[in-house]
Amino acid sequence: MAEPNIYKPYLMRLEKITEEAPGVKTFRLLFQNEEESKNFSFQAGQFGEYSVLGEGESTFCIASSPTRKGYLECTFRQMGRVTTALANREVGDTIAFRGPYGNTFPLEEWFGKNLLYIAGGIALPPLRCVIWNTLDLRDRYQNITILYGARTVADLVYKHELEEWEKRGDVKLLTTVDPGGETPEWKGQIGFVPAILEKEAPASDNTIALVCGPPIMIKLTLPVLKKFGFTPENTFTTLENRMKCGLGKCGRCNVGKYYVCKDGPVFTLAQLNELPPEY
Amino acid sequence: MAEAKLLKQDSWPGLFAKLQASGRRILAPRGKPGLILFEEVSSPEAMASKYIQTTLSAKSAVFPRCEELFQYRFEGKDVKIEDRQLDPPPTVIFGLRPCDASSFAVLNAVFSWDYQDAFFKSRLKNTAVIGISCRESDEYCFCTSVGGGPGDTKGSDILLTRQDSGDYLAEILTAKGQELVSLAPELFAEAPSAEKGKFLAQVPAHFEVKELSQKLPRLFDSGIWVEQSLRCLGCGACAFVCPTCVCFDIQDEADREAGSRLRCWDSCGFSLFTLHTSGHNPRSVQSQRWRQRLMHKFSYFPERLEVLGCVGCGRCARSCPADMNLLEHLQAIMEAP
Amino acid sequence: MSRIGVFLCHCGENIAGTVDPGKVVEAANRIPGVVHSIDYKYMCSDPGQSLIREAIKEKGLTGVIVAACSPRMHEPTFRRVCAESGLNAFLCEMANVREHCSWVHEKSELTTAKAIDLVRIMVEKAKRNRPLFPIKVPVTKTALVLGGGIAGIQASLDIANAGHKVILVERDPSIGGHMAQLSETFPTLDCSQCILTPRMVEVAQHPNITLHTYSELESVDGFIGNFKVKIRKKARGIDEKLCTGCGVCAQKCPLKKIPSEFNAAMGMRTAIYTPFPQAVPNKPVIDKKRCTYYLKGKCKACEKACPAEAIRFDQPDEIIEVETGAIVCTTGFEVLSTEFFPEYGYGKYKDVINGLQFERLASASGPTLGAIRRPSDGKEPETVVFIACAGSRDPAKGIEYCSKICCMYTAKHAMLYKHKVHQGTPYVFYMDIRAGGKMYEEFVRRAIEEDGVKYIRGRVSRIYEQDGKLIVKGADTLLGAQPVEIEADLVVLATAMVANSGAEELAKKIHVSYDSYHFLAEAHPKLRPVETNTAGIFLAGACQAPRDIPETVAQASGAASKVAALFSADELSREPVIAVVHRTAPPIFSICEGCFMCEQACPFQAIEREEIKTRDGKLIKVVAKVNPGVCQGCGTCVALCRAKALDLQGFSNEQVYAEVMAV
Amino acid sequence: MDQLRKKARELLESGAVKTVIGYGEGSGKAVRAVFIRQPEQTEKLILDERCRQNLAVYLLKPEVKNLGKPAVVARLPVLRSILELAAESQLADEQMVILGISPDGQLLDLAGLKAVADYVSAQSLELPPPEREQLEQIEKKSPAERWNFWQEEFSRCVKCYACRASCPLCYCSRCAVECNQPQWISSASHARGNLEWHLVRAMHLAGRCVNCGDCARACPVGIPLNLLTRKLGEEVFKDFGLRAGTTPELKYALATFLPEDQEDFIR
Repeated sequence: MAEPNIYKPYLMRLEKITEEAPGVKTFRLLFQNEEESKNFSFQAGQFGEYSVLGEGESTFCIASSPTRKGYLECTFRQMGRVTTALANREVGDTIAFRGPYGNTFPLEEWFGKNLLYIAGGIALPPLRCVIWNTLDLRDRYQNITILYGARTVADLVYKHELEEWEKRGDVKLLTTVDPGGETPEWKGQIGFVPAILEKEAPASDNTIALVCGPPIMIKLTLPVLKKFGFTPENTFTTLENRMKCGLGKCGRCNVGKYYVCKDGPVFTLAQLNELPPEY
Repeated sequence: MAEAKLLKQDSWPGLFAKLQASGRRILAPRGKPGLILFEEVSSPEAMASKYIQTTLSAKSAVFPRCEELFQYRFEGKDVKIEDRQLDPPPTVIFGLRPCDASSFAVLNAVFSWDYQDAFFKSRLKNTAVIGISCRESDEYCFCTSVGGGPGDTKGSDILLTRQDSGDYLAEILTAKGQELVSLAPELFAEAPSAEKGKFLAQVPAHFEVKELSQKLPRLFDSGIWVEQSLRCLGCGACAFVCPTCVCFDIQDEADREAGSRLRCWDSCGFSLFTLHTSGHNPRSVQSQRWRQRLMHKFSYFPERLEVLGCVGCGRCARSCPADMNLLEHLQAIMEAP
Repeated sequence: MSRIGVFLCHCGENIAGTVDPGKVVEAANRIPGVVHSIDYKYMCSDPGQSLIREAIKEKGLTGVIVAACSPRMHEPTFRRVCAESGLNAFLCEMANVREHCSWVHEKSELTTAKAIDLVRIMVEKAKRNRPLFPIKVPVTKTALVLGGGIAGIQASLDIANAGHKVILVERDPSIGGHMAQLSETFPTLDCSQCILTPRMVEVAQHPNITLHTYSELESVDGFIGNFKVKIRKKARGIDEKLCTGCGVCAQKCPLKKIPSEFNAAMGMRTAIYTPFPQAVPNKPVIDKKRCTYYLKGKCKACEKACPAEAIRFDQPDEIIEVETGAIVCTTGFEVLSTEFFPEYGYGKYKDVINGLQFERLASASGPTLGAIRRPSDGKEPETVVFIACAGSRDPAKGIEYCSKICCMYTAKHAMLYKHKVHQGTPYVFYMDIRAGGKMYEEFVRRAIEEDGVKYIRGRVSRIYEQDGKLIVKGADTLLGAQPVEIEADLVVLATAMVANSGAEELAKKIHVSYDSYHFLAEAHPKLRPVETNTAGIFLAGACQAPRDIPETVAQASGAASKVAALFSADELSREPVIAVVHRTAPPIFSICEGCFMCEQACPFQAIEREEIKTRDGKLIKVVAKVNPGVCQGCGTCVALCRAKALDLQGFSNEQVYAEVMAV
Repeated sequence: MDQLRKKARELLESGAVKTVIGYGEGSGKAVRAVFIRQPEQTEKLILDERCRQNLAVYLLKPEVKNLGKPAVVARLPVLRSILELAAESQLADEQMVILGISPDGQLLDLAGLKAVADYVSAQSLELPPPEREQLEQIEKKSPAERWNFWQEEFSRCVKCYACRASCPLCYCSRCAVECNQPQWISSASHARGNLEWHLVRAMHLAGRCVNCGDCARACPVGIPLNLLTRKLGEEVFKDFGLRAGTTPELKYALATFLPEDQEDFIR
């Protein structure tokens, strides 16, 4: 074959496992091949195909920031065959990775703007990448606000990082859990994300909103953003259609003429409004 | 480029022999009426003599229904990937209909619009097409409605058209075609100028495909999709016989020592095709999947990849267990408000 | 993230003699997921167990494989070791490298390789183990005892005396069963009724026992600890509360010639009757099939006579619903009908009777008040022929099995006859004498040696009447099959013990399996003799196989002790190796399609139906659900389920698949 | 046919059903399933020798269910499918009106599943001679020949699952081939994957198949799949005396143990 095999993955070494929440883990992966590691680069918002060879591939975003070199991180919930196999790996095991795929958040276009991150449950990982990226370039952005909610305290992911963001003076962090999901020690908010957002009454001037979460959360959050004057062009989210190839070929992730794996996963609300509702 | 020659029918065995002598394998229609498939043949006698269309297309010659992407071996905590060194045999597809011949361009659009699929491309590169024009058609054929025709030369390296005399008008269309001719130049005689059209089947055009492509996006929320797909059983027969359907699945098969990653045909008509692990399914009912199939071929493909995802071969309708007739449905869509 | 420890046991030379432990340990160490591997001479010993305990703690094991013997013996041992060390007991697996490997192969490389395979298979299973927790099922501390013979009486008393409630159901008008019909009992010759009736009274008076006589089991639902039972209390035709048991009604009943069941048709009874004077309860019933009033609409002699005005002709059957935690089935036996021996003339000649009829003749409470009189003319028989094995051990005409008690009761009959008719001559035709039991052989010898019973080894071919005598033709096989002919006045057939005619139906009602003779089947013939395959249902006595009284009583006490053990806790704890129906994400919720073939296939009735509804109560689908209290983890449903919606905890499809793939 | 149209019209006019699932003219010489919802459209209903598709498959389809209560045109195989589906708790009496059709094309008066069961029991369910002959021809082959025959047939399979989609009794929302924990059956259409798929499907239909033949008719590459399930159906009948689709009560031979069951397969 004259051309490289686009389906052939990189071999990664599982370096570190973090238990985030029940059934949710973060893997830190290192390239086994020095050369590949040097040549590899990605941008915030991109995703990859992770696999345990013999079990199949699964699609997740790259959850670490491109500013943190030398490794990749992904966060996943144990659900199906591949994620179960992944969850059973241990430090030192080989994980295969293909990527990076897809488009990216236009971070440079946002220089000088305020950023409002809104995430729910297991949908923080796609934003975590861009959050760290913008925090690592902190002086390029104005106010950064993070609103993150989960069903219960136990379901919150990246607990250590939440603490870290909490302590930083240059980020406003709001964490919330659904009513009934709190523990006696819980010091954050109690309530659903849209309600907390409403209470927070964010200013939309010169502000980009990034929303990731379960469909119901997004559905109820968008009207709140609209109410506070966020335009569809300034509201971003990521789509998570089922994928197999990630290369714009296999036909799974198509939404209208778009391939989520190529044209996404990052979309503005304005773009989404143009798409058939098949995501 | 095109150059017309004459190929006598009794030259076929000689041509086959030369092609094989050059190390090429020949795929040609074989079988009995109702079940004709492209298979490797060694002589023209083995070919099916009379067929309007083969049951399956020749798609698998360039896009096998199950292809190994690479192999791997487990060694403790390490895995060794053994990349696939694909060296596809030089192949001549003989007797392909013009509609099928034009389908390779559709597949190519998908496999090389962005990332380049080396598997497909190396196979395509090693494949030459000697097409045969259609003197007959049936009520399922609608190539002329989708920009093709019974004597259309697109996609063929050589296109043969049988004349009333029984000899074939050979249009040598590409460098690959020239190369084939050069293997047996003595078999290709000078052609008297002949009006090819009178030897071709009459396939009426039923609609204007550009108009269809423009109209489709407006019909996204139409009730027509539910109405048309009520009897659709949700099987993949249409997709799997289709020369341009390209959806696939990636699967691992391994034992404890080694395994391989496979790419297998799939169909957007299957209910689990787009199912998320969470249980959410963007196209959860058959009407949505039917809409996707048509939209993909007649709207999304032209808009995005500038090819039409249909060549009018009519196989989907012929093989459908529920008599889903694509042409009829497209006509209905053209008439829909 | 498995951290598996492999512990290879030498079992002395049993395993180490043919398998190379060093190689197995080394290979196990290389299996992905194994973090610790060690061998020891006796892993089940205290030091061996300590090795496991320490490794669990020090290496943080998530799974333990003990490569040793069959799990039958020591799985509980090693599971306990794990549990004590803080590892869920169900994360412990055994690889059977003894029975499956070292014992069945020669010492060779291949044997060691196989042992390694067996270990690897279990490692793959163990990697996919999930902690399981015993299932708690509440227990209704009431036992249902079916059948009021000696087994039912003994079981009821034992359970009641242990402090638990008992509901005793008896089909006949009185409890007592066959034992009440017997005269004296072998080998002590004490009076059957004398030892039985005090217990019958005790049952009647016990505060923990509710007695339903003249009642039958209607249906059983539910499961161990939680059975829901329906009992049909048949109409006696009298108000039991008012009836004083004075007996005037029976005296006044004009129908006097009804063969008495209690007396095995050797005596007569009336249409309204109490089966025998010591009946418990001492209340009559009206035989509706015979009573003139029921048949013809007039008579009512008893109603007129009853001083308590207790007769109720229009009384309906009553259905009683009770909840019980355990069921003891003690439904007893029947005597084989003798019609299949036409050559013996039973039914044709009045003086050919069966063993039970002889009991009534010999009984002091019987129709002859204990005098041996032949039925035809009431004369004292001078010669009596007893035929043992009349139907038993006869695959051709009777039943294949040995009825077990006939040798003994025949010896007893002959002895009783001799005691009552001193000048009489008892003959016994026998095949061979089976007298295994405490003082049994001595008893038979006493009959032969002290009482002069003439034992002839051989079979009787024919009996016919001639001049008022019964000519018994047979052969004496000890004398070279010499023909024997005896002129007898009375012939007693030691007929076989068979299962009740309704045993099959009963077995289906209580979901207990039965053998080809329709005797109810125990869970294990040796180790679980009073349990059945349905948890919470126990057996005792002759409903299971032919038994004599001591065995029956011992079994009844055994069953009662099982019930008492079951009732000793408020909840019962069961192994969590049960089937479960997978749930998936909405909108499917479950890949179970609700075909309910599993319901039909489940031998334990553990499959229930569950409705999946939307939040606003709209029915989405009906799917199968496994009742954890009933499921025995047999896996039949799992194998049957086409959609793979069912799985067996601890032996999941994934685990078994992984085991196969590990070979 | 006129009887049928008249009855369909009555049912729609009275509102007793919302749709009539029957046969109408299709493309070319084909017939197709039609879903008549207006009384005046009942003229589109046809009934002739070509009308063989097993319409019972549509009774479980969500989009068809959404149309409202159906009446379904049902020849013997469809009637049997309906009974089998009822036995497997997938259909209930009140969910549909059954327009039973006799072999000579007459409309049968079958009010309810009980009547259907009575009608079906009165029919000969023996294999017709041509079908029996087909089976016998396969059985005549030596095991090696038979193996080669099926290998050859299966080699064409492209895993389009038309056999599954056309079968009313393949109603699982997630088929065994789509269960991947573990992956019981390879979903690839290579030799092993095809063999696994067809054998497992045949076993899943053993004693449930009503022998309508739709799987074989649906197969785009002409694999005579119905021979497999037909054979297993005959085996089940031989050993257990039960035929699928004869009663709305669940009597599945392979889920039952009876002491009188033949056990000559254990020797």
